[in-house]
Amino acid sequence: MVPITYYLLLAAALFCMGMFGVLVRTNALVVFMCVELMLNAVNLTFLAFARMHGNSVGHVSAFFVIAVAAAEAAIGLAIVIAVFRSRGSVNVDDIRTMKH
Amino acid sequence: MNIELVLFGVFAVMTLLSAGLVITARSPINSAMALVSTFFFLAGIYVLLWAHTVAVIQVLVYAGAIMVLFLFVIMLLNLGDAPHRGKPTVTRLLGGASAVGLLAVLGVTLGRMDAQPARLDAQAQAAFGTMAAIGQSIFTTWLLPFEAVSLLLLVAMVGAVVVAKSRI
Amino acid sequence: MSFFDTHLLNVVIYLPLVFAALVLMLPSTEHGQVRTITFVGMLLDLVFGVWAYFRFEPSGAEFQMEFRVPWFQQFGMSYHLGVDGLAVSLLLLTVFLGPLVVLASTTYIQHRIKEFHLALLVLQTTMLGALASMDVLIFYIFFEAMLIPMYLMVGVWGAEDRRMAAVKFFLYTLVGSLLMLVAIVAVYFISGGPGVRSFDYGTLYNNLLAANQQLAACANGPEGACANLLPLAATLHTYGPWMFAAFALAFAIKVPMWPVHTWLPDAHVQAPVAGSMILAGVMLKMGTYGFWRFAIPLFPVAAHAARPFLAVLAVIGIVYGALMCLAQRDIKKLIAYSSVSHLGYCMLGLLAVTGEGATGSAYQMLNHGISTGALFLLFGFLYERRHTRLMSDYGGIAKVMPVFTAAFVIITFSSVAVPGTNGFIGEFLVLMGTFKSTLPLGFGAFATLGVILGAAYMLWMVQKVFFGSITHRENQHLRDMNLREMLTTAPFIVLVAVMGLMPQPFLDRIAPSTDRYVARASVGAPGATQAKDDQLRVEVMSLPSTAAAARPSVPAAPLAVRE
Amino acid sequence: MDGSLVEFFRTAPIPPEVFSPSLGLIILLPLLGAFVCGVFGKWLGRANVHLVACSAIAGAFVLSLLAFWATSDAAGGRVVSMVNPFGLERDTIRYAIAHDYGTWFAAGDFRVNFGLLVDHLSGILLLIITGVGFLIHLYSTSYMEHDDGYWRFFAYLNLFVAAMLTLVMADNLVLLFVGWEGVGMASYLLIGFWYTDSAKAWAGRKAFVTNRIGDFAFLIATFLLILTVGAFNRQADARDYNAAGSSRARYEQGISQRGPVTFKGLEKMALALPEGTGGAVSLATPIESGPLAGYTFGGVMTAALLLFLLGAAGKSAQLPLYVWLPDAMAGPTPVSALIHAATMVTAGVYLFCRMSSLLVLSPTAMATIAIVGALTSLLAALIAFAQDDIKKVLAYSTVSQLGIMFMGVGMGVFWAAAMHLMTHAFFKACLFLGAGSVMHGNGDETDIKKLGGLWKEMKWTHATFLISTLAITGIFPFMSGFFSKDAIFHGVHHNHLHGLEWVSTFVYVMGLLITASTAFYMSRVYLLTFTGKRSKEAKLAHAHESAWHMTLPLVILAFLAFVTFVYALPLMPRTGGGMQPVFENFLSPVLRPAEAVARAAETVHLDTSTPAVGDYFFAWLVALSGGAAAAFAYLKFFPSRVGQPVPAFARAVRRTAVNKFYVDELYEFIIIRPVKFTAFILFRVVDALVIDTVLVRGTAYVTEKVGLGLRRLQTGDAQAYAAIMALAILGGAVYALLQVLS
Repeated sequence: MVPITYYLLLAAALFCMGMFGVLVRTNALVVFMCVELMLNAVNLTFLAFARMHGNSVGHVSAFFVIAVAAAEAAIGLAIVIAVFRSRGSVNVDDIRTMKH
Repeated sequence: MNIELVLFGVFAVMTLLSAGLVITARSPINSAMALVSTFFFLAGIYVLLWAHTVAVIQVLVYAGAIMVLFLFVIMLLNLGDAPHRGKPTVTRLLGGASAVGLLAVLGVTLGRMDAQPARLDAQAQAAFGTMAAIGQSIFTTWLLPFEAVSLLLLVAMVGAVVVAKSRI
Repeated sequence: MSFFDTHLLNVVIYLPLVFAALVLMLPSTEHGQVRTITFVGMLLDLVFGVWAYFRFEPSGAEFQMEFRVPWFQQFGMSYHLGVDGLAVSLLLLTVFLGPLVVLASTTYIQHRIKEFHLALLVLQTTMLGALASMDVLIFYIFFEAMLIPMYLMVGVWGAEDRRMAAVKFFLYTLVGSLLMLVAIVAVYFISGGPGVRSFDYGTLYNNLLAANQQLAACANGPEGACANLLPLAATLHTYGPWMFAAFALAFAIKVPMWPVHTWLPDAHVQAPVAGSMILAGVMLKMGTYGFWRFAIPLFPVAAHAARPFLAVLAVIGIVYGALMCLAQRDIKKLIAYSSVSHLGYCMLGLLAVTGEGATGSAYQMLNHGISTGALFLLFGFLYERRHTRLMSDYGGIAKVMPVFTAAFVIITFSSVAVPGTNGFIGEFLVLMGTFKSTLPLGFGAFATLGVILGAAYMLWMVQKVFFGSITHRENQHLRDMNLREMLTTAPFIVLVAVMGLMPQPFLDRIAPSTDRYVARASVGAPGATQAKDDQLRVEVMSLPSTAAAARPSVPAAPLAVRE
Repeated sequence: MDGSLVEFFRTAPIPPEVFSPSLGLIILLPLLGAFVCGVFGKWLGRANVHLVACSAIAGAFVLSLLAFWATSDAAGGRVVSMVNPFGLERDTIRYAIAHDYGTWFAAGDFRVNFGLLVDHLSGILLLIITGVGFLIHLYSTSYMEHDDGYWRFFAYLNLFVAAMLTLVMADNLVLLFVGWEGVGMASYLLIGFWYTDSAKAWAGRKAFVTNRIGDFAFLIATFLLILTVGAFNRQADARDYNAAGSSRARYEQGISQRGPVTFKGLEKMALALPEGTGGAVSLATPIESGPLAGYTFGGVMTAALLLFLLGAAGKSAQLPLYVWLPDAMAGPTPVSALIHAATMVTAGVYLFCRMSSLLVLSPTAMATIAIVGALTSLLAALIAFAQDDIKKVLAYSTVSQLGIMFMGVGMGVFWAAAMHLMTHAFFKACLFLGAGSVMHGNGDETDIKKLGGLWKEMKWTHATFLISTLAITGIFPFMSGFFSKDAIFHGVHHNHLHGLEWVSTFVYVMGLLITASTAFYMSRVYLLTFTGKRSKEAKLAHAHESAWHMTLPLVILAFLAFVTFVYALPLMPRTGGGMQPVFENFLSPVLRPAEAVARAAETVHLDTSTPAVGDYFFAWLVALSGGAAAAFAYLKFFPSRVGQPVPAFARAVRRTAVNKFYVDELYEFIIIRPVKFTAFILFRVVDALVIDTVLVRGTAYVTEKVGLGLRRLQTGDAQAYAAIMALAILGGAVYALLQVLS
């Protein structure tokens, strides 16, 4: 029997790595992938708790999260393409037009 | 020292490794590939958590659909290696630090808790995490959110087309 | 129990709104019809207003012609109208100005005529509503709503830099009244527990009364008195001054007292004649009325503490305003500053907290409405002819406009309080009240200086504008007042004489509320002979029981949980 | 004379009780006239306006005559009398009729009534105002015949008369103040009558504002009296009320019904205040409660009276406020005659006679009044020496004469002051009208240097002017002026203010000086104007005598100026032996309380001796010397010196005098300029700069700048925002953790 704590620790680590990537990487695509990482960390937490309580609502949540992730990826990537069209770069440093 | 723990250890280590690769790889392609592997190992961990269905969906949707989408985009934009790793600005340092700090905090917190999986009787165990059980609750209890999500996906699809189109 | 026994005030208040609806239906090209309809509406309103004034029984209950129905009961509100002596007098003043304002604008306003008259009618309703509302929140709503039409009037139909003036006027007044809103809500919550508390003036006052009395005993009494205060009294002890400050600031800006008066000259200078008349005639009185009705009675102790300070401001206002007038070149500005001086008298009379002072102050409010309103009206006529406000552009026009000059001089005498005109009564009573009050004699003496300066600047202005030989060719062929203008001016002159020679009918209606005001204000004063509760307590009609049964007045959760 | 005639004169044609309710008509008639002339005058036309105006005044005169008659009614030995509302029932006011038209306004525990009172004092003034007023209206019909503003003129004139009558008949201070300001307003309108000449309009404004300074003091004094009455009511005890012939109940009833500032009520308080009464309240008693707490009754009384003095100085053109009167000559001459000589300017004297009983409570105040009067009188006389404008000379002589009246009032010779008021009204009106006639006949020439030799051409004017001059100077005795003035100086000489004995001597000496100088400058005016030969610079070669409208009033006034000396003769028996002047006896009902107070309070010693022949002779000599000096100077000295250079010091002196000792300039520099400057500075610095710019716009400015500053945070760097979010999360987590751990 693996203690749920391990899973949670794993999820935490995963989440923080994702976060790290989001905050540090400059390539918009990579940032997106890191976001996916974070989402997965959350999923993992859901499932861990589901297992912990022997209750499958966590699975449903995970399912929804995946669906939302799909939508998010679609839109996000579309935006990336649009941005790339207009600026020829996907570097977040170059995309800061929404300032004062 | 049972097999389950070993499997968990292997999967966990591999997950973390490939995740690390995701955030460190210079070229987006590598990151993407690393991410795929991360997903696979995670799917494994899901299985250890008796979440077969989700594991399957994970492989299908994520590794299958989403990542393919990513790869398409990357190739479409044919981005080579990032010429430079983003110069370490204050915000980046802060962000990284806070991520690490958060990890530490979470680590401490989780380290203090001892959570064990629920003990289930055989019949419940048999039903747990099966497609049937999940489908059951999705289509009864969570029907409305489910429909909402389907709508969301539709909207996302249309939106993606509209946003990404050069001209129709 | 006829319709008018219960609904007279409603009629007076909403009649202009009804006519506004009529005007709204007219095509905006039909100027004549728009004007006529508005005028008729105002006239009708005047009739009802006068009726209400005469229905008011000086010896009767404090608030009369009350009308109250449940409204938002879960917030402790109710739609509650009623007038006391002061309110009904100011109400009379308002309806009196109504038609004259319309007449005054017939040629002055040349564009967006329909909108202008709509604004006038709406403004009338809001002012009347503010005067007659017995529910603090409804008062506040009307009090704020007043700003909008006036803002438009200054900003759309004003003179050259009207926008600046309009914005200044709006923000200036808004600052104060928003603070007041906070204070209103606060006092509502401290005034009692769930179910008891209410926005109704009567309930609010009666709830605070006991605490105020105890607090007064504590503030002025021996050391021991402050022990074991009621919880409410304790709250008032801590927060009362702040709430009073919020109310006082709101009304002080409206009055306007020195040093928050600087919006007035700009607003007056830029406003069209109608705007100036209403602004001077009625809106400024909202400030003094607020002090009289809300700020001072609700927080007598804090008011008593702040009294010397406010009185000093009032005296400064009197002398300072007068001095300002001596430094003006712009006639409208001069009149505006003279308002600052006159309103200083009103405030001083209020703060004297003597029967004479308060009566004089109330009477001075009416006087100022008439004399200054008339001054703005008359100057409006002049401005229509010459389109300049500088004294130096006039001079010697008495030769070409004798009737106009006569009217203007008469009003001037009323404004400098020559005995026999209405101004004298008010000023005399205010000054005597100040001398009789517990304020040091110096206040009265300095305030009396205004008598000298008043004559100095008004006659100086008259001199510059009317006397001497004609210095500008443009002035040589000014035509004298026409019939319409005479008809507009006549009521003012008649009133000046009537109110100067037979003030008693007016004073009789003011007197009862004066006594009550003095009693309530002197709750906070140490030596003052404490009046009996039955004179202090505000007796108002309670909600119709049927409605009360229909909906239990226990507030709903969001407010109840706050305690 | 035989009894039936006496009986006739002692029986009023209309019994007092019947007449008194219609006292108000005396005021209403001129008011109505003013209204009609003012509103419809233009359409009525000249003749009708004259008719309306004159008949209004004539009617008022007739009514005044009836009222006056009623006040002396003693039909069947029963003297007319009324119950004093402030005294006990048995305490009655004799020789007076009154009527109360009810409340004017009442607030708190204060009230003012439309209460009219006519006693011998106000009766005399009624006759003067309406009588002289009528004559001057008549005169004006001819004098203003070429002016288009005639209807305004008569409206104003009627308005003035109405106000003046109100002033005189008022039975309380506030109503008196109505008249007080009313006459000021009317005089403002009349001085500025020819408003197209802005100098004249300025003169009007100057008069009004100067008067306002007085009114300011008057108001404060009134308030002080109100407070004093209140304090008196709180503190007085039965003995005080007894001494005043009243009782608490009656007194308070009187106050609640008639108001606190009724003259009769004040009189009662004055009677109760002296130490002699042995009551709880005396002049030295400190006031216990109220705003005046700590001050003594005597002190407050003195302060109030000094303030009244300032008020009276404003109205009656005394130091320091006399400056407006000379400029007031800008108005039409009849106005100068009526307002600025006969009636309005004497209001101050009337006020003090009215309040004589209060006045005698404060020697300080009395001394101040007397000295102010003396100084004013002398100063005005000196200025009059050098004036060449005939109206200016008369104006300054008016100021001087008023000063004499003030001396009389100040030293407690009220009857003489009142009498001088009357005689002065006659001869000074006559002089002014004469001057007007001269101007009328000489193309509005006012410079006496450019007149001369008129005695042939304007016989009537000359004769009447001569009589009046003699009357005012007293060069020829048996003229009203001589006697009234001498009565004042005699009283001044023999009355004593306790603690201030030196004053009487001082004032007396001043008085002699003034007599001499009056004689000098008046003779000068007369000689230069009427005698000698016609000056070269005269506008018209030959002056023409004025129409009968103008000469008739002159004759009547001259006649009155002559005969009224009879009143000064000691013909009436004094109560308690001896004889007393008719006028003193006549006013005694009014002044008795004052005497009583003076006796009880021992503040003033009122002498009742009558001048001996020697005194008269001395006074005559003094006057004569002045006249002789003038005659010598202007008939011999200067004519012989024509063309010779005048010594420098003489020129300097003359220049100073001509420029009225630069008093106007002084005021300009120490008062008017500073006030205007302060106003300007306040407006520019405090109002425009500090409040409006710094505070108001400053707030807006700061808000805007802060907003601009905060905008900088919006870098648009998504990662930065995310980093901040992350930090926040971290912070939250740490906090939660610490909470858990501790």
